[in-house]
Amino acid sequence: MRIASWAPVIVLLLLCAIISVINPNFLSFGNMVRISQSAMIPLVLGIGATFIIIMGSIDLSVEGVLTLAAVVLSMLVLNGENANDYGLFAVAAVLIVGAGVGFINGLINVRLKVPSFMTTLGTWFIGVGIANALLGGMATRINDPWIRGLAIERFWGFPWGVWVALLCLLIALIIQNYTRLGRHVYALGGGEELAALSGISVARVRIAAFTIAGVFYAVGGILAAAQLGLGNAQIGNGRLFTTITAVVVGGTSLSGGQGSVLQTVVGVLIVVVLSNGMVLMGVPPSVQIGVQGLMIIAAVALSINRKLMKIIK
Amino acid sequence: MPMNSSLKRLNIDRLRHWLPLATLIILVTVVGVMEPVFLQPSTLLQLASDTAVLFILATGVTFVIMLGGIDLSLQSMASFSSVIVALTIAQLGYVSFGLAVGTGILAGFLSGIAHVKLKIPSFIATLAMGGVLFSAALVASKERSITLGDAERSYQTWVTGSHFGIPNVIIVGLIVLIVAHVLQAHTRFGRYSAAIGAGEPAAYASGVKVDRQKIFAYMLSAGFAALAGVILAGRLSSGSPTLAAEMLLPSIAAVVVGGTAITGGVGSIWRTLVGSLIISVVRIGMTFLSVNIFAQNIVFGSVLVLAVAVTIDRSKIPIVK
Amino acid sequence: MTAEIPTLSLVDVDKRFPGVHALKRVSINIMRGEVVGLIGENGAGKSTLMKILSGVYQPDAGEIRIAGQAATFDDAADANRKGIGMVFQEQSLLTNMTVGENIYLGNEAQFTRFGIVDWGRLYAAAERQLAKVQVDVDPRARADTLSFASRQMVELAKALTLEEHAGDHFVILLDEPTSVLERAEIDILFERVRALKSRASFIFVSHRLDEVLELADRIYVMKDGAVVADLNSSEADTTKLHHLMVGRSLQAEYYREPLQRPYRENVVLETENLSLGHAYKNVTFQLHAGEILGIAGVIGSGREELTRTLAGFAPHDSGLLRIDGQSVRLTTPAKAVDLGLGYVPRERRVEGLVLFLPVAANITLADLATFTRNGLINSREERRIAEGWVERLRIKTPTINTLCLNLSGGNQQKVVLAKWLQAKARILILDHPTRGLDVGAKEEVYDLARAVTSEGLAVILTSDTLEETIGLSHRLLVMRDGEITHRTDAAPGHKPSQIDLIGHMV
Amino acid sequence: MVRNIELGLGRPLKRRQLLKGAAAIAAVGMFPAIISRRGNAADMPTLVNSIRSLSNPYHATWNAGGAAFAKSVGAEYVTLVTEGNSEKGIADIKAILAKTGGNCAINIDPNDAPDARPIVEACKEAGAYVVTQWNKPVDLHPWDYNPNYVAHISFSGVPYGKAMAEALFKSMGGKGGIVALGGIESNVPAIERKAGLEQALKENPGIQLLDFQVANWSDTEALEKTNAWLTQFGDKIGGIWAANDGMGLAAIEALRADGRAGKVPVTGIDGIKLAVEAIQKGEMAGTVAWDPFWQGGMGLAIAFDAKTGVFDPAKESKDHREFYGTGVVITGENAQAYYDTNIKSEPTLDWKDIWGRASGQIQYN
Repeated sequence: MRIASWAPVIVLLLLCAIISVINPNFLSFGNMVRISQSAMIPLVLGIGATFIIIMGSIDLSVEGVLTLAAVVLSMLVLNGENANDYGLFAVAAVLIVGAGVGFINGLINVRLKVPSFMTTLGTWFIGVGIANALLGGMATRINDPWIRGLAIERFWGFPWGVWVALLCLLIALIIQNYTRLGRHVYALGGGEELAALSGISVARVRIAAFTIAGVFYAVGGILAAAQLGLGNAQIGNGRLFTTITAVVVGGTSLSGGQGSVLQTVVGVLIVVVLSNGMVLMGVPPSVQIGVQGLMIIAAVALSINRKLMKIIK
Repeated sequence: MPMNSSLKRLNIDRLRHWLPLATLIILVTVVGVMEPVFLQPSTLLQLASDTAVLFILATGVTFVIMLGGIDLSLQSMASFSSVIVALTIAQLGYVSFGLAVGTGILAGFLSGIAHVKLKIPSFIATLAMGGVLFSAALVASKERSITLGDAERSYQTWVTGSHFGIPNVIIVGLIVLIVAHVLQAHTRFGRYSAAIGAGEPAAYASGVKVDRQKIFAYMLSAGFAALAGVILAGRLSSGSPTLAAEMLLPSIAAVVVGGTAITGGVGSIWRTLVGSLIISVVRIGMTFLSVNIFAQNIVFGSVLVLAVAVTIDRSKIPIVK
Repeated sequence: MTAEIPTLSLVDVDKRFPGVHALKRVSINIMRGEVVGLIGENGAGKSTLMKILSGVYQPDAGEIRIAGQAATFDDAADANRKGIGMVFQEQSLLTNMTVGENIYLGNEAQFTRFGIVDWGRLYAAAERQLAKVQVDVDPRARADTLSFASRQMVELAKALTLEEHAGDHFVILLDEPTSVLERAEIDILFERVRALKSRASFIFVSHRLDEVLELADRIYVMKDGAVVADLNSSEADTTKLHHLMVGRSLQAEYYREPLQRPYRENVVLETENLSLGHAYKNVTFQLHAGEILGIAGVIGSGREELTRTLAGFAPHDSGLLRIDGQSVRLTTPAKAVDLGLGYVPRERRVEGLVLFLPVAANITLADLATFTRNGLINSREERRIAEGWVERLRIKTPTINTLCLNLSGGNQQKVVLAKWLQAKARILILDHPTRGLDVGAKEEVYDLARAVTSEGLAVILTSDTLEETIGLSHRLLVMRDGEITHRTDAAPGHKPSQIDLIGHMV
Repeated sequence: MVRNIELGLGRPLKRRQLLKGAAAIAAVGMFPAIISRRGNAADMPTLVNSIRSLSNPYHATWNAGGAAFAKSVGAEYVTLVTEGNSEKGIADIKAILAKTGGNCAINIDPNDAPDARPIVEACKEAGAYVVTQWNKPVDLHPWDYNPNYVAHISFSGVPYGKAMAEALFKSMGGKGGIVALGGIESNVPAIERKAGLEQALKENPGIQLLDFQVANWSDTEALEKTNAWLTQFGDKIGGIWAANDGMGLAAIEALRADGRAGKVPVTGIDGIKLAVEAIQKGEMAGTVAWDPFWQGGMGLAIAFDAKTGVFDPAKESKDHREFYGTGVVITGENAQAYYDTNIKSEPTLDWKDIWGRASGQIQYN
């Protein structure tokens, strides 16, 4: 890693230092656990989005897939509404649903040649719409002990969900660094025409990347459902912008070709620590979002490697 | 022989140019055939006036999208602007509208500076600016919506009244259309924007003051968003920090559905007008056709994707990202 | 020819596009271990032929044969699998990836077990490939840290990976590989190609006839979609090739030397000890109205950065720069343009033109203020002006509303020049102005350069070939390691020789 | 050769076009399926419920109430959702007015207080009858728009916010520290409920408010805020007051992950099913049921009766034009009974008893 890409890490450490000076509780083990709990879902979502953003595309379907996944999960595992109890099969089904939506995103993007921005905006609406229609607006309580255990049961002091997120991170790192697909995602971001001339099937890589992202969002949906103990159609609200902000704050460039899953980890931590810290520091609620905006500008301004970016869009 | 083929290409180009409008007309016809009330002049006028705010927001962000950027602060800007109007109209009268739009232009200037000088991607810079504006609106309004009395509402007849049976808000929308069209198609700024969006290095090397054009685009975007907020304040006779909630994505979708490339360089205000109307027709059309409420989001999403598949001019977009 | 079966042959290949008969029953053969040159003006059908060979297009009629067997290429990847590799003119490496990744891009499968790429093996293999072309580059280095010359070698190494799976019969297409290289680097490339003839056959496409003669064993000349000649290099010379390509003789006054008028007295631009970081230092020269001042030097000599400084991209940090006697510092291109400088960049398609804007908008881009009244662009006036330039510079375009994307390189370059002439630039910076242009288009650029200088414009020129720099310039500066090492006059009839200058360059 | 499906362009014949066509055909085929059946009663007014969205249990129950009433009178029933977008909400109402020519009865929960005025004005112009609930500007009164603006129904947030706070304090034993989660800041109910909490705090000096945070009615935000509090205040948190059930339930989940669910009492407001269940399980100390089923059905019933001439709004007293409905405070004591009558089975209401739950004219200060 080059020195410049350490800048976000320095920003993160600085942020932690400031918060812990104001409220020393920040550094307690309990708070570390809570930050990890808050970070696990954005992390999984951010990992998925990182693949898409490295390709130079954008994925707005985060909330749609997550919501659909959470709702489908809540209806298939042991729950308070119907007699289903499919356990792990339900989890597999949810992952397939995520993959399916991602696959459709990719297909529309490369076959109908609709820019990813609009494709995924469309599937966002569609995903939430289907989730809504499935539940008819109600919330379904999840009673499956395995799913609930993700949020409640702990291993080495951290909830299982955090370990699941770390497993996702590991898988993403392997995909990114040790598979052809992962490298071809970079190739598409670096120059799609050149990649095609090198014999890479651009369409296949795009579709695969969107599919993988969909699976990660579905994992996010499972974790969200586990955390809240229910599935409802609002469970995804507000998660999209957090996700993309985290990816960009980590230093992945929206124009593609640059960035990595590891950088997204740092970005997610910056965003999560910032919002956690704001409560700990006692920032008044009505100005929190404004302060957060300013802090993110500062974080990005400090951590962006301007030499790598000739054109900022 | 080559002339012949280029003539053909010209015709195809011209055809492509009309695709967004054709899409709109088809949609209106479909709804109209199934529910003839939809085609009554009063309904269509209603549709047009209900599209005005969306159109004005979309117009502003068109300038930024043309450059290849994005403005995510516009709904917070519009809400903040409604709060400014509501708070000051009693003392300042008509000046309050200017104050609101002026604040918008200032906010746009600041986003532009953050984007251009600090080199922060516009996605993040404007998202953050949106947060700041939302906080400002919450603090200024003391976190509640402010209703305007009759005396204050009398300043707003230019929004709420009508002339010769045409609601004023449509006239305001038309003025915005003309001003924005002139800016975009007949001024140096408009030309430079297109050049920057289509090929920033070449524009820069040709002596275009890229930074200045960008900042100006963000000022226009936020300025139009503030104007939309002023109009909303008139239509709803109040100001509230959440008055323009959930209008951001429809506005951007309107721009793209009209066929403007989200990557910049290609587009026009006319396309944005058509795009805004498409969004309105689809939405209101679903109500007219009694589309099942649970299916509405699904239909809306599908129509958006299909509309873009039809309207977007791929000949001018090198790679679809 | 021999009775040997060609490694690759095209038999009566025909290709039509709407309105254009691009290839007319073209037949060519490439023998094993042979370097075949392919020349022709832009539009002669070379690039269509190359695209058919690399699987991008499919022929309408005719056949491709590999070692005598009929073959079809579904796409670039398929052609690659069947033994066709390509080296492109510039920058076809992905700069955000490592050298090793680039070499095996699209072919990682061999290093993959259970879906996991074994990087150790891949980089080891990449190292072996790099050794074949004898270039000393770390396969783990990112491509953007390499010089252009090294990148070209990496491309060659990448093309050579073919022999791992294509067996005995494989062909490498070299598409203008020398256009971004300096002479010394070209020599290295040629040496490698010759050394590799035992393993591969090559098709070498170039506008530089002397290089084709130097490298190729046999040369195909194309004109209007057909092969008009097939001759051994030993029986050809540049004059003959030129004649075959263009259909008329090469003029003795290729660089329009008789049109070289003495420059004027008045100095329009001068520098005094101009320096910028490690790029160049103590550069002092004067540029007169009507003068073409050529700057020669290899990569790293500082001439590229000096050019960028004058164009406003890289402001100097010490010394003096005067334009019309006024001391200035060019912090942005906009400032340079205001002072009457016009930059014709080497990356025409990136910095020269907004490809996705029409011809007219590009011509007027730097001078919109002139016909803006009350803030509004007078579009009738704009059209009139654009049409004027199209006519005056004989820009071949269907209409002034055609996107520049659809113009040929030569016509694109004329649009760039029209832009600066319209902006009344008084000093033109021609940064490799004929890169990628065919002979005819080059001549038109030379004509234009002579015409504008005789009207009093001053020109600073850096060029792809030393020959061109010498031929066009009134005076020459030679740079080495950031400093001017030699100055010489280049009046018509008293032009310095290349050898004279090279001594000061390296 | 597969390649023979080619135009002169050298590209495979627009597979994209084919796909596009196929997608369009599929969309058209879907059309009849998603369009609701039309009722055949020609002069019967259309019944319209306009709510924020159908993605939360509260409004979904509201919608069920509306459907139940519509079925009881055999009228066509339409649901509109604002999706949080005021302009969309208003435009939809106007579309329905245009479509029905004003022959409709509308029951609406405006997205934001300001929306009520243009909606009421449009209804008056079209001749439709409208009832608003929860949000409206304070100077907009039904009697100024006789007869079309039939009534405005609200629930005073102050007493119920206070009641919940008191239920919470009681289960804490009257002393200790609490944290509180508020709704969207500009929302009238959010403001009133917070005011109720503050009154209760003033009367109970033993209770200390450690922090008040806004979670915008969002489960996720409530979870995050509660998490941060658990760090900041740790064991000092003796109870959590939430301005609605969704946020309260999310706070319980944060407690559960910390192993403290059921030990720290939480209160909500709204009376959704999951909250009642949580009270039964002892994880929640209380909630207030507005009975959205009643709101969705009775609001329509009032508008419908006015439209069909059962009563003349202009002749009703002000405490029938702008009135507080009655909420049911649910705590551990009555949770089971409430569950049995209201949740287990669809409640049966007497749609004729339109004023049965009117409990006084709304007071503005």
